[in-house]
Amino acid sequence: MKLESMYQEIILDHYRRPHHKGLREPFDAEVHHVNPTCGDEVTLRVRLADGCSENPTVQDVSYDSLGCSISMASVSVMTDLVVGKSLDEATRAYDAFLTLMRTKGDSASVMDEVEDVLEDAVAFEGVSKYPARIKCALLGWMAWKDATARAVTTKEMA
Amino acid sequence: MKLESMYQEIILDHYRRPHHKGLREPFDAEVHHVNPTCGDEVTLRVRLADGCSENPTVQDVSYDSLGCSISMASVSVMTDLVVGKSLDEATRAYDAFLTLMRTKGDSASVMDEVEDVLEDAVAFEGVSKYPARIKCALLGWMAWKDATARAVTTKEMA
Amino acid sequence: MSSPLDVERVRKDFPVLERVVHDDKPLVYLDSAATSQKPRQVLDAIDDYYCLHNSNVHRGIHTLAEEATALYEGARDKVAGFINAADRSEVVFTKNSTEALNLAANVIAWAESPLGLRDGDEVVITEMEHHSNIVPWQMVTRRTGATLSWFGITDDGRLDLSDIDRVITERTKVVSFVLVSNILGTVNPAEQIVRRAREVGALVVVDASQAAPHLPLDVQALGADLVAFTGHKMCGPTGIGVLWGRRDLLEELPPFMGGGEMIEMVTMGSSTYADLPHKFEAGTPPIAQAVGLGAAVDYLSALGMDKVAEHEHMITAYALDRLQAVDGLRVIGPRTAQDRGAAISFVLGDLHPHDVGQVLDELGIAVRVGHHCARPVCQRFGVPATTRASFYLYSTTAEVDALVDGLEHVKRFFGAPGGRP
Amino acid sequence: MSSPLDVERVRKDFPVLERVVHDDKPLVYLDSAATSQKPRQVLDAIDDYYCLHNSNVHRGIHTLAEEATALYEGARDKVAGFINAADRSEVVFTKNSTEALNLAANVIAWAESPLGLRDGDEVVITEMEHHSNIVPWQMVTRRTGATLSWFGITDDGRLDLSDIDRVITERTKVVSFVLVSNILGTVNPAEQIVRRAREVGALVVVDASQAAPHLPLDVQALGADLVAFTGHKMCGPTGIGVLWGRRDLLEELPPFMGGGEMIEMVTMGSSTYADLPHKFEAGTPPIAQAVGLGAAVDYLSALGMDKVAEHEHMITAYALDRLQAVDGLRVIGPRTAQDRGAAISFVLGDLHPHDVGQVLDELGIAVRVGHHCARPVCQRFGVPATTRASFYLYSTTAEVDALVDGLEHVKRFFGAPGGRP
Ligand SMILES: Cc1ncc(COP(=O)(O)O)c(C=O)c1O
Ligand SMILES: Cc1ncc(COP(=O)(O)O)c(C=O)c1O
Repeated sequence: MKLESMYQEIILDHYRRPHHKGLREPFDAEVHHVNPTCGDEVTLRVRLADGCSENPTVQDVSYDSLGCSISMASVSVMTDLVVGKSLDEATRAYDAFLTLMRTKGDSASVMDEVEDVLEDAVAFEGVSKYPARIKCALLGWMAWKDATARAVTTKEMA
Repeated sequence: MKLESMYQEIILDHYRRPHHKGLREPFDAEVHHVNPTCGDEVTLRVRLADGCSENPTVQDVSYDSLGCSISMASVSVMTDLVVGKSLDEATRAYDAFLTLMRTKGDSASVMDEVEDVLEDAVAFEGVSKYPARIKCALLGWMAWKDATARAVTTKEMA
Repeated sequence: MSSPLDVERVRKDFPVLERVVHDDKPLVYLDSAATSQKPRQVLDAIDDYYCLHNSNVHRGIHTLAEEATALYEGARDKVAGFINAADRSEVVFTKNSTEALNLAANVIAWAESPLGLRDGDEVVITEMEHHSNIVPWQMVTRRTGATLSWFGITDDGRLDLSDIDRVITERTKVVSFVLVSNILGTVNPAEQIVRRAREVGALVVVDASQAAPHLPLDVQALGADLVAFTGHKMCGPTGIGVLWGRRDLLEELPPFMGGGEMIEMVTMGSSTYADLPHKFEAGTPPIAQAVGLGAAVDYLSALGMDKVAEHEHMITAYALDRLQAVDGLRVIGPRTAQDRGAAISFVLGDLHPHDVGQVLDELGIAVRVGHHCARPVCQRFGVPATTRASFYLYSTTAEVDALVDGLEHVKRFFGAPGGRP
Repeated sequence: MSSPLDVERVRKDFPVLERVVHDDKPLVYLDSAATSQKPRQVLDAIDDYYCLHNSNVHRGIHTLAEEATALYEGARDKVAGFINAADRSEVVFTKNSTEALNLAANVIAWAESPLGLRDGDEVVITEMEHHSNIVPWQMVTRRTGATLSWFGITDDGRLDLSDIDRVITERTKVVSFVLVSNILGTVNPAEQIVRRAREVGALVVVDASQAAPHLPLDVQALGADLVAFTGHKMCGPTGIGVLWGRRDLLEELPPFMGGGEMIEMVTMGSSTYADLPHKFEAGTPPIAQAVGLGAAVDYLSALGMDKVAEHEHMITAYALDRLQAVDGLRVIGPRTAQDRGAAISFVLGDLHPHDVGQVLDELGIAVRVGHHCARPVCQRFGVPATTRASFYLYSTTAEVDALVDGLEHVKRFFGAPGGRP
């Protein structure tokens, strides 16, 4: 069944038992993103390591989300990939995920490039075949990107 | 040729040598009507007989017009039918002309009714087949009706 | 349960209903509230228009121009007849309901006193409006300084009119409401709202987008001032909508857009405007689309709108029964078929509608998921979105059965790992 | 004179060109500036859309909804490519040019400072605009207190730009002009106008309604801020138009109409708006019509817009020669084919164009008569109306010959009684 290429067991697991869920203190920036076409929502906080490193560690990402299995699982998988990583590494994961989502289901050519970086998140490969769901899969990542940009700015101002 | 049912010789004659043309004094009311779809224009003046008759005589109708053969001929024919007539008679001609224009080329049923009243104006029968030209044929009549209504009001106010 | 329509014959008129999706699944189209499918008769009218008569309208005297004008204006006559307008010039063609409602909101706002909206005036809408009947009023009230207020919704998905006299006040200039909700299915009590609006001298705008396709619509009996609906939901093409308005009101209102067709006389310094309905139809109108809508109206009239309504009522009652027997399913909206249209929103346990819709699609069942452009309703019922099945004249009870079976499959799919197919 | 197009083959694509009128007269369609005919390829795309994929766009996840969305957004890609837009989201679908121009005028007027129109600001247009690029600016300048001024026309039908620095001033906020006149045929010197507008920081709006169908159009090279055109004049269906805008400008401008599709988040109290291009596309868009326009753009691109332009230039030169040899005929507009489109207006002696057009129609020749929605041009040239023959990619020199013969017939028809046929 084609559908199972989207609803991989890994995705359903994250959906049923999301990681890093809940809003926590302290945080440097908080954003609220919505997917206007379907009403998915995520509130997401980012906490970067203190100090003035060019490449700080992503200390925590906490969130509260409402949405479909794809968007919920995606934000959960995302936190696994970025929390505890350096900002550069996390950004690499972000870029890789975007690349994967843009393949329209034809991911063979990029798999080599993204596989190592994305770990569990390669399970979202099948979602890229469903244009209407790509936004769901991206929601959490976009929120993270936005919150991180704000957190960096805040740190720089401080 | 079907076209000749519209461009009757009588119409072309009035077009080439219009009757009552030119703007004259005195007048009780003047109106300017246009056919917005094609730019036909007529400025038309009405003079009713003095006195407070319910049914005054149409003493003069003078006009200046710009337009196609149908609109120019129609206003010319119209003046022949209303100038010197009582307002009631003139209005009867107006009603008959409207009836004729509404037949969509199927005038047989109304011919008996309108023939005597309309004289030369029955030549416009063929125009009623051409929806876009009916407005041309009506332009002068509408202007006359409007100017007359104003003239009557003016007289009543006086 | 028997339908007054010969649905199998009706279905043959709709080419798309022969589609299969996902290789071999026959299409079960339960998304007519979003847009209806089109019968061959409508598609043929459009094709004939382009192949035989295509020309710009009104401004030409050549044969094609006269034919195109007659077809376009003929479509207006058909629509006027369909809604029982007193006068054909009360029918204004727009591109969709949304343009019709924006037109209404803007020209009312711009109008001279006493019509125009001013600081301190009030506009009343409802919490169950489609975004197209919310946002235009937000925009014009913001620009004019008027305030926007609204009726709430009861727990069973009806308008809460208990405080109607406090919501519609002497300062209310406009009351705009949806006749049939696209998300809840509710048919609203127009008479009561119109009566109160009349008492305070407010204009009444009705969004009939989900009414015109499904129920006999008589604008004179309705008693509103302006009524909007959209062609693509009533067997017509996309790109065409209708604003009906009372003639004397339309005459007083200023034009919305300026341009060709809508003028009487233009000089560089100023212009005067054409008579109704052209005053509100700037530019080359959606000619082929009006012709298509005319054919749609003929199609619906030939079936009989009372029969269409009866058929849908039957399907709705059947669907409500069967759906509410599904474990974990909660209908958002009236739970009986009384005063109710054929759009049924629901949530299934705590499954997100996206997931429900996706799995149904895999089975060939097309439902809509999301907020259905009525996000305040979702907020009111505390759900991020709903799944909506909506029926039309070609819908069958077998399709309802397929939906119910599909929902059981959905539950299994997302159930405990062991329960997955 | 040889055409770069295989016109006989092109003509076979257009079903309507097989029409006969008045019993047995083959149609000679010389009214493409009013609306073009449609090739079978476009009609098939529309029919396929309705028969296979019809669904509402964007908000659905079922198969048909995804297909319809892909087709609709695919049409946007095609149009973006056709006009060389830097970004697909700069292409906004409207219902026609007129909506595109009204949208432009209203959102510029409503915009926050420094964009918005205020008392004392100036808008500059030209005397050769179509009413659709005059009336919207009259309406918004009246509402905002801005003033409207314009460039005049020279005797040979060109824009009089001799006083360009006095017409476009430091107070000018918007300059809006037609790229190719629909009545005079003039192709205007965009570069010179854009340069001066840039000097004073004014926005530039271009009405490309008669350019997009006939010439290669590159919005980036043009250097304007907003460009409007209309589908039905470029082999596409009625009911669809385009507003192209620079991305950063469109982002700053407020929305025009409110409703479904154009929102990000709606609450009863207020709303936020979607990203480009959806912010400007309220309501169900003209989906099938966009698909049809996409097919039209494919059709034109396959022929090559440079070849289309060359063909029309050839026909125009031929027609100007032959027409100006007709005794008593006076061309209103440039008398040579240089910087000129394929619409030729003329008057014939003191015969009224209505009469000319009527007699030509009887011969099967479809020309347009009237003021062509550009009444100020008629006033400028002291004529109540003109007769206009306009050519397109399917026009032939034989059709020009038929027109010239027809005009001789017209003269005989209205000539001295003895001279009538
Ligand atoms: C130059 C020009 N501008 C604007 C328009 C308006 O186009 P539409 O009627 O499709 O809105 C036209 C055609 O009618 C035109 O020729
Ligand atoms: C109740 C209601 N109002 C308005 C609309 C808007 O119609 P359209 O999108 O055709 O403008 C719709 C449908 O989308 C609707 O269901």
